[in-house]
Amino acid sequence: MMMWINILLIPVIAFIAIVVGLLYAGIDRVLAARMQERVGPPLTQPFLDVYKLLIKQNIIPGKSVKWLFNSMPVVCLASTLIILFYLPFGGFDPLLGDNGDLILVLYLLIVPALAMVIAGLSSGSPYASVGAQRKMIMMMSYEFPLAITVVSIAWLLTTSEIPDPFSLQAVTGNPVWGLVGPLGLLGLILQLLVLLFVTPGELGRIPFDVSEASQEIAGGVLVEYSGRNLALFYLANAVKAVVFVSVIIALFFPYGLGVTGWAGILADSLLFFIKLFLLLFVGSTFIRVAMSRFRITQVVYVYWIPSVLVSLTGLLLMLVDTLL
Amino acid sequence: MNEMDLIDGLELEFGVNAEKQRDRRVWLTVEGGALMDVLRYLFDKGLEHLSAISVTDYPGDGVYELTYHLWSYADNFLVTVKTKTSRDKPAIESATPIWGESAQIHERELHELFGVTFKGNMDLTPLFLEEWDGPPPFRKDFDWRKYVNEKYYNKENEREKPYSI
Amino acid sequence: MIKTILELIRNLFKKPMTVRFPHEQIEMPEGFRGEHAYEIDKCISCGLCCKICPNRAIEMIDAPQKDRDKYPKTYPRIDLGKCCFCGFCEDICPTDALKLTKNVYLSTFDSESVIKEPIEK
Amino acid sequence: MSEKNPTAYELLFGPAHPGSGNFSVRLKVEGEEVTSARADPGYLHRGFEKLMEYRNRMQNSILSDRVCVFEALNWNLIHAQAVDELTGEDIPEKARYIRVLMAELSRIQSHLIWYGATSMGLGFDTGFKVAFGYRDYILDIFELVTGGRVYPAGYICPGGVRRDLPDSAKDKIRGVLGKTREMLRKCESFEKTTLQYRTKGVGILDRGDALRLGATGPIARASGVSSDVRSDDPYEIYPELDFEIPVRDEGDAYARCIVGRQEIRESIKIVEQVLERMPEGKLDPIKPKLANKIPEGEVYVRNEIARGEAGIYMKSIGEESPYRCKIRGPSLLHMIPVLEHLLKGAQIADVPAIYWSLNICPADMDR
Repeated sequence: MMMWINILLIPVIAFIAIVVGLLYAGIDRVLAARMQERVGPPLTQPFLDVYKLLIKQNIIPGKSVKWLFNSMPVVCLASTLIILFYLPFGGFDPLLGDNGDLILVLYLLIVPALAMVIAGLSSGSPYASVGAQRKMIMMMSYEFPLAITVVSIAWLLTTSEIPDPFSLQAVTGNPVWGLVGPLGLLGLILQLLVLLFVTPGELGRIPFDVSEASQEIAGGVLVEYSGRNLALFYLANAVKAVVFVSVIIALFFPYGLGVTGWAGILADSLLFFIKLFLLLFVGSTFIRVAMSRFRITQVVYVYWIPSVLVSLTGLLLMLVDTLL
Repeated sequence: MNEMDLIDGLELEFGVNAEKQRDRRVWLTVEGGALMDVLRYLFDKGLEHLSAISVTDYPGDGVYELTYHLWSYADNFLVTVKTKTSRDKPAIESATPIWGESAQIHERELHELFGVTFKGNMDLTPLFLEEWDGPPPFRKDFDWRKYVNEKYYNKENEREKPYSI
Repeated sequence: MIKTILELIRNLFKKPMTVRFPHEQIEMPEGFRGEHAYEIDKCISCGLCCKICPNRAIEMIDAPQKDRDKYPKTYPRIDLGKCCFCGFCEDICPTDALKLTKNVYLSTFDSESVIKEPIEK
Repeated sequence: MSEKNPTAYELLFGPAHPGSGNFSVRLKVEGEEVTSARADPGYLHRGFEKLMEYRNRMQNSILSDRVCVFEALNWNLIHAQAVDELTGEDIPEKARYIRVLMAELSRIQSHLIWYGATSMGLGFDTGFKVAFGYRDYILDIFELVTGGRVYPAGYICPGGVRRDLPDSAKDKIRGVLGKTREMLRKCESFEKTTLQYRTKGVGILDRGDALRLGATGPIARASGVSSDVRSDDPYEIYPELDFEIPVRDEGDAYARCIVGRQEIRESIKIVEQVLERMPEGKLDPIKPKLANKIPEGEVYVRNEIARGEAGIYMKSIGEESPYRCKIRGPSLLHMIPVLEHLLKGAQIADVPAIYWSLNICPADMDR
């Protein structure tokens, strides 16, 4: 019975996620505009953009591998949405929570990026292939600090003798802040910072938008996309912001208000969205406005050396904290 | 070194009569054959900066007049060297051995717009015009009004009529 | 780093530089060079505006048939599509019959409407 | 070199590219490295030199606006100077002050565009938008003084200026200078996270190359060539003004940005001095005239515009229109020899940084 309700809820959640993603895209643009001393577009602008893209002609370049070129936007959006069902979203528990864990989420997070790589390589444009190469390099760079952070959380849960530490119920059921002492707290803050720094990379925003870098390679992986296909990528990107920040929330801020019933779900959802927007503001909008694009070599450097070092320091602090 | 020293030096070395137009402006005219030597001499005297090369067309006399505008960073004055070449088969030594790329690009432009051949300049591919089939467009006898009228204007268009007169 | 953050946060709460154009607009100063205002009764048909116009946007034409009696001479017809709004016609006009106004809302979908006839047909 | 290198391909940087102007560069690329670059200009060729042979001096001063959109007033000034030198007319003292005032304001706005465009090339949107926003305050001044925001329509014309300075202009200009200082403060606060790590050590042009390739203006000054037409070959009232010439020795893109910014400061200083010393009294506006012959003669005038050295060679044979008018823009040399030289061996990611740090304007190259 529960299973069937869950399956029915899937399109609802997907719809909500898309709306929230686009809404945040609108808020992001207004906030960025205000920080740049502009008025900015209306909040509905992303919806209008998607609508416009959907009614535009879908041009497929002659040199492309057509079936790959057409299927990758769908794969990208679908895989992004699937991750959502493994995560607690709003006031709801994870819909497919019983069937997957953090490791699966980590793997699934790679799929949209891979879809973009394949999309770029299949479109048969030199700009797109440069973009695809850059995207691959970037994936390899940001996965490492991300993995360290997630694993260290799971390790923390293991040492606290919580069963099944990689499952999402365990993670969301036991807020990590309660499991550590002062040193561990510092370690956790470092981990959170690293995760926030990975956010723009994962989302492909400035300063990590090297794969799309419109001033360098004219839009990179997406250069040949138009119309419906571009709209799907646009949606996937908007949803991915929600998804990735939901992971951060699940790992670090799984708190609810503790009210039961429908009112509780509603209140929790509201709280969730506030957390979501705040984290996105710090992790994406603010960094985007304050920085300029990295070179690809700099991307690799910042993720492999400083981020990994900070991440490992955090882990070490947590280790010391447990030993004490 | 100031302008007067240079004028004396040119007189002594090449027998050319340079003239001071106003402060920091020296003008001189040389024969085509002596041009390279004079330019080399001027470069050695510190006129390191080739500000511009220009061509003026005199269809009446059948000549092109080339002007080289040289600036000295050290002594702050401008020397303009004028020389003439035939209009029918305009050809002159290139200044690229002296000023390098900066002369090269000016010569490339003039080759395209006036049809002057600069001997010794390796790269004289057209810069601005694409698929140009007419004569060099900046010559005085090139009737661009007629060319444009025939090639581009729409005879039917009422609004383009004033341009055809 | 701190400076950047402070600057951006300050910007966030400042009044933006841009204005929401159709709803509000910045004031246009006196002497702006916009659309022409032409007073046919002041015009002496000297044709100076036609001669000085760098873009040949002004053409001296006869008045329409019905007004021929009242206006027997030639009058400037201005093609705003060719006009560069330099204001030479205003400067050279001996009787101030041609003047530039502050009207800049000249974009149109109709290519005919960019031609300003001296007398409305 | 293998015959067919799978990682080698050709990229077009421009003309329809978000990171370029109306100008294209063909890049031969291997992986991320540019092996050779070939500039391909001509998208904005309008043949001004030829057109000027058919128009009289006032009409030409309107044409001179359009040589470079972003520096219309500077080009007005240099054209006016060329004609003035031929006619030998005396320019009223106040007109000379207004000319310098407008030319310096134009220089400031051009440098703001430079900063904005460089930021845009580096993916720093904020700098782009802030710079263009503050530039609009200067355009407001242009609108007030000349009657047009971007095109002054030959405001600085042979014989003086087309209109007197409005009474309210002085205070407004002082206000705008304050705004520009605020902008500079902002630029500096953004420096560390943006310009510095992308432009330091990128596109190094050493002194010898700068001379050989014909770099002028801020590009040459960033490579250690201390030369400024305003002080070396002074025109208008520059000899009476007190200003410095910023020079740096590094020659990289960062040095060029810094020189550009310091030049804004110097220009602000100049504008303040000009406002202070501006003679009182009414100025007769210059009206266009028909049958206004330019006396016989030939001149070459040089001017320092924001992008470098500009020159006009004008030859007149005593007709209304000049017999020949050669326009020498700074961008022709910056865009072709200098750019091709700097792009060789650069990373793709640095192409926009190098491209925009040269402060190039396709319009004045193609003319």
